[in-house]
Amino acid sequence: MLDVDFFRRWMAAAAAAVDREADRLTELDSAIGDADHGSNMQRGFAAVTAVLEKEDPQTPGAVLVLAGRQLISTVGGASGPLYGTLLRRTGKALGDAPAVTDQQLAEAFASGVAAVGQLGGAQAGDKTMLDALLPGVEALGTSYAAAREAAEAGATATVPMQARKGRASYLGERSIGHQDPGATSSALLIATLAESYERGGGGS
Amino acid sequence: MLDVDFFRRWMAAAAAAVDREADRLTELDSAIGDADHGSNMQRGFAAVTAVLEKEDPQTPGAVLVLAGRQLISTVGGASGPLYGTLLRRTGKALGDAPAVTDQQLAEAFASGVAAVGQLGGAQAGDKTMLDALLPGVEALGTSYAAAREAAEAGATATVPMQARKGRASYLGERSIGHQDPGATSSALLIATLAESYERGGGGS
Amino acid sequence: MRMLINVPETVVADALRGIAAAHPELTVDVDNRVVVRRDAPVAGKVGLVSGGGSGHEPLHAGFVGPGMLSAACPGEVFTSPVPDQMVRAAAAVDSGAGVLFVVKNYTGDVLNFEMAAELAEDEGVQIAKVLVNDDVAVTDSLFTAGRRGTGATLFVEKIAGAAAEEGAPLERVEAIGRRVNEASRSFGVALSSVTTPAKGSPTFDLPPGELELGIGIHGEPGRERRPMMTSGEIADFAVDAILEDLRPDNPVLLLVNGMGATPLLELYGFNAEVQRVLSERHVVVARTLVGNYVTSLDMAGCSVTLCQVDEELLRLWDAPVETPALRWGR
Amino acid sequence: MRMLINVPETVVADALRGIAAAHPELTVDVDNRVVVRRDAPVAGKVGLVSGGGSGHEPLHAGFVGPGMLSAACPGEVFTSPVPDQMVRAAAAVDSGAGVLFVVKNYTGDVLNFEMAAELAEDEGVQIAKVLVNDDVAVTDSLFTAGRRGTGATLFVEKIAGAAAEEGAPLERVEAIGRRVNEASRSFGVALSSVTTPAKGSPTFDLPPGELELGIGIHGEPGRERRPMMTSGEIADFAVDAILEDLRPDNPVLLLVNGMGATPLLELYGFNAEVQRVLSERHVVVARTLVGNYVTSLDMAGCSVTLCQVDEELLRLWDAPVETPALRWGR
Ligand SMILES: Nc1ncnc2c1ncn2[C@@H]1O[C@H](COP(=O)(O)OP(=O)(O)O)[C@@H](O)[C@H]1O
Ligand SMILES: Nc1ncnc2c1ncn2[C@@H]1O[C@H](COP(=O)(O)OP(=O)(O)O)[C@@H](O)[C@H]1O
Ligand SMILES: [Mg+2]
Ligand SMILES: [Mg+2]
Ligand SMILES: [Mg+2]
Ligand SMILES: [Mg+2]
Repeated sequence: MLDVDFFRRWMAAAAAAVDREADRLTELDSAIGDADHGSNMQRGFAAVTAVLEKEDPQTPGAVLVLAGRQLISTVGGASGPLYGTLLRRTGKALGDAPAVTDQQLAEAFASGVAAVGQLGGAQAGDKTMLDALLPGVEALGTSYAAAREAAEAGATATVPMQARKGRASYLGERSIGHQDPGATSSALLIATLAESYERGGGGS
Repeated sequence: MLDVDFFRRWMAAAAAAVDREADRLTELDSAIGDADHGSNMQRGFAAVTAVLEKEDPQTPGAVLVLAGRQLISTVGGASGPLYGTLLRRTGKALGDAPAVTDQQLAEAFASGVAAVGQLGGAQAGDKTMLDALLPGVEALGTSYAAAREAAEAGATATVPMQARKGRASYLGERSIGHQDPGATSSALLIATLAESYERGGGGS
Repeated sequence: MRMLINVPETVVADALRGIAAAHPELTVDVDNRVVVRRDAPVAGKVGLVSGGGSGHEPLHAGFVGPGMLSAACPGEVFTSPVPDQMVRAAAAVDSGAGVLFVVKNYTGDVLNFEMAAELAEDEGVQIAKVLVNDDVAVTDSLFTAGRRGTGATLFVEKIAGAAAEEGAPLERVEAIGRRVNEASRSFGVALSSVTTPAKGSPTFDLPPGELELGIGIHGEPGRERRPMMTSGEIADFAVDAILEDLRPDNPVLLLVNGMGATPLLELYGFNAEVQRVLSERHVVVARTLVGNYVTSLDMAGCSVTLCQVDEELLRLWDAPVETPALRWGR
Repeated sequence: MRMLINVPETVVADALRGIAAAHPELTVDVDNRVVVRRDAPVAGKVGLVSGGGSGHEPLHAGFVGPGMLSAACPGEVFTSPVPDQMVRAAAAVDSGAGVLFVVKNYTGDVLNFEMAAELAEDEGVQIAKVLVNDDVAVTDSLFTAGRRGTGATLFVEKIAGAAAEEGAPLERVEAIGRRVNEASRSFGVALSSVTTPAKGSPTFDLPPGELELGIGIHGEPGRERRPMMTSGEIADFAVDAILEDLRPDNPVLLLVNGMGATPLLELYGFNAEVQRVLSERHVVVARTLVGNYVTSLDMAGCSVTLCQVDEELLRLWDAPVETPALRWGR
């Protein structure tokens, strides 16, 4: 079972990963966007860390709902509402259980990803975060490691795509040949989920 | 005797020299001024060429008065009124004689240089055009070649000076080590005078 | 980095403190990042709220005041604001007559304003929205995020603001805002890249002697790169790009806008060329505005915006306005 | 070269055509380079004429209009205008009440305006002059050309312009202009060099990570080069340099001026720091103006100008003004 500590560790690992990779994310966003994805994610996850510390939520669902709300309130841009919705909807789907199964998380995460699709109107192949999230959540039914690999492969697969959503779509064909920053951060988010699982298991 | 053609040739030679050296004059003005001395002189002497063509003055004095008035009306900056006054006053001193002696020119030019000193309030050693004009006009009593050499030496001698007049004076000690653009163009003006003399003599 | 800043993290907050000090006629909530005209809410008047990433100043905070915006919500540099800001702004300016959100068409702005609208309506504020999407450099199709909002934002905010000031009800202010947007088109050109404080180096690499055609206002690269063109050639290109999409029968408002680092001297010279092209194309210019209004930090470049106007829109354009950046009439 | 121009030779003429197109309220003589308010000469009113090298826009043409300048004479880029321009301007604005020349203290401007004054007086126009010399970075001694005229020009033109608009006679307008100049001091900082169209490459070489302290507005290098400073440190340095020379007991007008390429976002942030320093030094700020007003083409950087005011000067500052770049009151 995955308890509240597991979800805190995940968020902490995500914050650390985003910190570490911020420059790379911004660099990717320079090529086909506006050079802020790294600092957006950094600002958001720093705020998540702070609010989790301060409000000390007691269930997996509460952790993710709070984290999502905080992203919405601090990130802005396209990624703020989208990542905020991802975590909030995932958290809502987890309800108020004190601990959840791998299977429950996989299902809840799937509903979070679906909400991202609905909110942003993007589909697989549009060169967005969904290109990492969709394969990632699909493989989550198999294993965390498989999810990580699938998400990473999904992010890499955005390189040859022409963007059809978000800022990169303004570039038309010039968006081809660059990896999507949001897909890259989504792969990070799923990698830190796998990492949290491998490092400490479900915590119980 | 120096006839009206001599003065036309001088002005044409000055215009050509200024054209040729414009970039260098501007470069010098970049170091201790505002990077416009070359284009100022170029614009002014192009206008002088045009107005002499158009109005066709018939005496040495009239050529220089017209050239000076034209510099005043087209150059602007510090160099416009100063060079304009130099030529205008020199021309006025020549009166309306159809041709003048070397001696008369030397005296008239001396009164033009004096007028520059009066108008701008600068003295020898202030790192201005006067540092080429004063030794140049002094040596004009001896020969045109001597005047050219003295003016050139005077321009070179401005390098170690600290400017006390004009824009370069704002730099304080940072003006030291650069040759004054106005002294450089004054040396050019005197060199073209010598050149006109050597090439064609007084024309009669 | 050639920036006049303390640290990148406080750039927006520092600017808001500076706006507060310079403009006593505005109420500036630095912590919550909301700039409100001091006399808000004005009884019976529809509120106008806009906002977007910072780095486009004077847009939007410089357009807050009588005759234009009621409030502005500045986000981080080039990052749309968060919903909390718009909710707070809406609450501050609503007199009961409702609030119009003016939203530039970027995924981030659209999503954040949408969330804000839901939350504000939950709090009992009636919300309408106008989406600004005037940039002809972007194909408006299902396969893009749609045209970007750029220079027309100024026209929408000014003209809808004048309608609100006159006491028009929410649906009318919204309809006028829509009409202005539909009648407006823009095209932008970059002569240099842009450097954000957070990144500290240019977003894209533009060697001197080349330019980007069809840029946005966030340092996104344009659609095409070309060898440097003259001011006249750029005017031809930009105006023709606009006229392909908008063929005005009526007179137009013309905005010749600087991206931030282009000297006003050059901008006025460019205006002369734009006017030449428009007159060659038989487009009548009713009013011209030249200056740095919808900027992109330290980018050198310019944009052209046309807005076709009828008598009503022209009257509302001419109506008095009293903001830090636009001010006329009596 | 990242310039929005046709060819360097026509930059000023092109800009004048653009000004003419954008501002029907001005009469622009492109060939003779004179910009005059349309209703000049105004019966009984003293005329105000200024001018100087181009590249400082909106100074001076952007300050022509009711309550400020009667006419402006733009020279070539960074080159003072020629006497013919000022003579023509004086003739166009003189109603018989005389004309005040507002002259920035540069050798070129001083000499050309002096010649113009003589010629205009020959033509029967009574001329008075105010010399603006506010830049504390330059030692004002017999061994320099004296302090440069920079930001205070705006204060002199606005306040003397208001006095003229009220109908004050020439001697009074002149005296008020002098008082404003004497009560004003400026200090400027460059974060980048400047590129003139004619030269096409930077006037001086300023590597990123360094700044020039005590610069003028023509790309003259400053008095000192230092490693990059924060906005707060620059504010401390600039304000203290001014206060060494001017210790205001009265409230001040504050101009936080951009050199042209510094984003307004940064300029407002800098204003916050300037206000902090002033309040630490117990200087009371009566009015603040933030923006690009006295610029140096594409230079990044800023300047600070303080003008100590009594009640009369403050009233004249607040008086209505209606020009392209400054506009308020009713
Ligand atoms: N409509 C959308 N649906 C899903 N993801 C999107 C959409 N639009 C943009 N994104 C994602 O957001 C990322 C950009 O995020 P960010 O740079 O933080 O925001 P912004 O584009 O507002 O600057 C893109 O790389 C892309 O993955
Ligand atoms: N007061 C003065 N007296 C004599 N010459 C001067 C004076 N001030 C400046 N100059 C000369 O003028 C030159 C600069 O001319 P220019 O660059 O054309 O004008 P500006 O300084 O107005 O840009 C200087 O190099 C100097 O020789
Ligand atoms: Mg981005
Ligand atoms: Mg010069
Ligand atoms: Mg962004
Ligand atoms: Mg000059």
